[in-house]
Amino acid sequence: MTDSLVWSIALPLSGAILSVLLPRAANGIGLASVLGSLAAALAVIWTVADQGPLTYAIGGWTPGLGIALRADGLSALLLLLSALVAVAASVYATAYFRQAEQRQRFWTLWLLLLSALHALFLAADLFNLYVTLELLGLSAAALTALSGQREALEAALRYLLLGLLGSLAFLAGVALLYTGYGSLDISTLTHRLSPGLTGWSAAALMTSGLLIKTALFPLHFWLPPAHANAPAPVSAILSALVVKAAFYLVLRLWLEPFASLSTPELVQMLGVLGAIAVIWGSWQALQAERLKLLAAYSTLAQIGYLFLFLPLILETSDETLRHAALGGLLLMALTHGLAKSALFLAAGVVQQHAGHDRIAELRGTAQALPATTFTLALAGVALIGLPPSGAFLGKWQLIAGALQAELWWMLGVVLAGSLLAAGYVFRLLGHAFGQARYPARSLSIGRQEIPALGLGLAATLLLGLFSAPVWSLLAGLAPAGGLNP
Amino acid sequence: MTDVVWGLLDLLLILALLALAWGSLNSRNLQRAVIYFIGFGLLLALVWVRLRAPDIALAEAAIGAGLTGALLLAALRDASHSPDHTDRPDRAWRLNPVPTLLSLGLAVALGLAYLQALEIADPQRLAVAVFSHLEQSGVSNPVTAVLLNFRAYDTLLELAVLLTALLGIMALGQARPAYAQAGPVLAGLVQWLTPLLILVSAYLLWIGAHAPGGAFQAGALLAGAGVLLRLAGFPDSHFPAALILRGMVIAGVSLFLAVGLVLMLVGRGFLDYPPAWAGGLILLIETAATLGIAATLMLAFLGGRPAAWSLDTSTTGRIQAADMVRHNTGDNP
Amino acid sequence: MILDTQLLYGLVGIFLFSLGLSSAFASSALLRRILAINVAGAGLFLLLIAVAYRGPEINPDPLPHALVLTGIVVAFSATALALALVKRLRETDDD
Amino acid sequence: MTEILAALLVTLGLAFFIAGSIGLLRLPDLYSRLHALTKADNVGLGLLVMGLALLTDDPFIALKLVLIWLLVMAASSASAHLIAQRARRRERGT
Repeated sequence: MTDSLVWSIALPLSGAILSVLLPRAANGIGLASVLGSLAAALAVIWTVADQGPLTYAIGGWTPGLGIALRADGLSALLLLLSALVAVAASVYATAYFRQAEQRQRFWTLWLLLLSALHALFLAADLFNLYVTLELLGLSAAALTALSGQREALEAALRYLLLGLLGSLAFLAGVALLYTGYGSLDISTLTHRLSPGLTGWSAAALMTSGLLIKTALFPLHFWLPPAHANAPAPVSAILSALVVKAAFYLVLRLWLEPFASLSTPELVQMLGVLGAIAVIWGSWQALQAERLKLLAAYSTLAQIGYLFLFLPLILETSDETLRHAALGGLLLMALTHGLAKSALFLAAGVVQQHAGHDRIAELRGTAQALPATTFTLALAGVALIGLPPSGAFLGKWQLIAGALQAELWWMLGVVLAGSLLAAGYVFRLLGHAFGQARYPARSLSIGRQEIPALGLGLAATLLLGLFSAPVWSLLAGLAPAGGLNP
Repeated sequence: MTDVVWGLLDLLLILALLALAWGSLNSRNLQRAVIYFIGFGLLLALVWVRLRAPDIALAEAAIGAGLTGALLLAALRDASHSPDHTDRPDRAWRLNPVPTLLSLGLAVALGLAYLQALEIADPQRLAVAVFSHLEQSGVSNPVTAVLLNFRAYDTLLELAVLLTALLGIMALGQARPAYAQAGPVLAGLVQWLTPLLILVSAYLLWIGAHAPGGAFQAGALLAGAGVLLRLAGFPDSHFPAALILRGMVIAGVSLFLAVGLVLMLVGRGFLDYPPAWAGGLILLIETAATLGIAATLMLAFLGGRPAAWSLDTSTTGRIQAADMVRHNTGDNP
Repeated sequence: MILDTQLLYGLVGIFLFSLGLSSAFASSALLRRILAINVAGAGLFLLLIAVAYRGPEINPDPLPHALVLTGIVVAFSATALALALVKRLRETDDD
Repeated sequence: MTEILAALLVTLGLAFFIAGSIGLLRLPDLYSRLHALTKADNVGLGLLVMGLALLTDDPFIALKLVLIWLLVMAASSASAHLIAQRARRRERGT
């Protein structure tokens, strides 16, 4: 069953290669390979739940000399999220791109992006991570530019160049670690790393490189234009997964190799940046005039929430608190992934239907596109963190953890963030439910509306009602005090 | 005595390297900055030779200085059409000492970290592991062993990165207009050089198993031949039919992936070559990769889709000849 | 002497990296920013190759060599894509 | 004996290189600079190659050295021609 690790990367990659050769069959090839990689992701999570963390030594070489793939509860859950969102967005894309040529270009780059994402979640080697980061950055920038509009091109170029700077900083840290500790394998480094200038500099370089990519305040400025100007299915995956992949790496690095380097001040600082991001992102979303821009700013805020969890996870000796916080973090991340992709897909439908996505002029949307408006509402519920969404449980854990750790300021941030989120969601819904005197004829675009609706439903219901498996999958991950003796 | 000579050589190399880097970052004239950068790349190739990294020297000269330089020069040629983009000296740098100080601070901090890293390190690092497994790798050039066997998965993804960049470029728009047909001197040189480049490329591919060389160097050289033909505006340097062209572009990554997956399906493991076949499989993958890299690098130089990329029935490779007639400015970049 | 060579070239690499990184942030012209990113990358490659160097008699550590070879190709890919985006942006300006 | 001859040839070659470089820096206009550079460098490289070829026992390596010389000569003469041609065109204002 460990072969499924390889398949979840190899299937989208094979799909990408085939669709270069047979562009006319790209729809079929693309759908088949994303479905295949969903099956592989399910097999991975099934095996992880059954047998615990998996390691796959590529080429049969011991990790260190060779490269390994690895899956534990954390990476398997994100892999599954990615495969799931990919299937929904792919079905959506078959109808979204009306021009055959544009659709063909989309498919190959899209499948390359997915293989990069899956490779990143499963990587266990630092240089291999650098290569996957570059693959991710290049394919994401190319997809952002797909529309060819001036704004999209500018956003894509800025996205690409900043991403390159981030990767370079990451690579510099990798080079220092190899110089000092003679390995690129994450678990080997976890055992070898000890506090000192080498480790600190490498940690600082790699973390700041990743903070650019995950768009944490104040390194967020590239994100709104990129996510707002990309085609809808691309925005969905960029917002739901690509920024989260960089966050996942921050978490992974600080849980494992850098665990012995973490200090309360540092982790608190990341938490404070997260808090600023929550307030700033939500406030900007409240001001946003366009629906996709609103969604993009809301992503900034949601990334902020994830960083708020870090003080609770990395600087506590309390095993249960850490485990609870890790589960809460994952629930927030998964819920946001589903909700934000639903929101972007629905926004794409609105934009194509109305010819624009100016929020103030969305009156009548509910009459013309009832299913899509319902999707917007479902995604909104999950973004605010109302029950029964998974985000509600996540925020609950955040508050409980903050109380226990006596981090009072966090309560204020969560409260303010939720109120602002309620503000931007209800402002949007208020316009969308407004009655138009002559509503456009009600449309039904099944291949676009149903995937979005499915993601919205999953965000609000699925994780909130069935959250127990998340915790059991995370059991045993990164015991308190890190893995370092 | 020899130490002094080496020391002088090091000093000379480093000073020249720093001067060229400084020039390429701070020169007011953009064209000059690009020229400095190409010089920087060539000098870097010498540094690689000095540090006993001939594989890297070959790749740097061909890709880092050669093809990147050609790309940058082509970008300058585009810029010369819109006058507001040609020279805009970057005053921000001169007026603002903050970045300079920041870079110095960063350099000092990293330098100290590097000193500490060298001190605490086991100087062998992974070298022992690589050399002790070299015999099982199927090749005797250790760099090729790492690239195509021990860390083959990285190389597979690297080929995917190259493919991504190309497809991203293709999605953006049309290729640059072709260059005018060159005069007799350049044309003669290119005519004479092309077969030689093909020969040297095949040699590098073959020798890569046990001496410096390999698919990337060979592919880059082959692409260089293609770029030269393009620059000289040869009317018959047309592309093959679209399907063949696309097949060439994916040749390396697809064969690599297929070999890996087949080995997994027969029960060995992904990219786990049987030791007896390792040498042959590596040569096979490298041959396909050379073709793929050459086609990809050459097409990436065009900055967009050539007509030959389109699979439409009305378009054949020959259409490229029609491309050649289009307007352009001179017979050299 | 071996350590000196490692040290010397490694420090130069770090200096080039810092220089490139800060000018990438400081400059506004796109082409200059691309040049700066390439210089920074070259600095990192120099650092890695310096670490691999183990004196005139011992074979250098081949692992960083392979990493740098990969890095050079990745850097080329990124540069080519960035330059194509710049080209396309100019074309939309002209229209 | 051969070593002394080789050292002489190499030194002479370097002298040509230095002369060429000084010419590049000091001569007044593009054409004379090109003139100094290409001629001096081609001769200088030829002398270098001869010197180095004397030092090796392997005729194959000597052959490769000569091949390098021929290639550099071809490339430098072609590029000198291109640079001069372009300069001429600019002067004529076309």
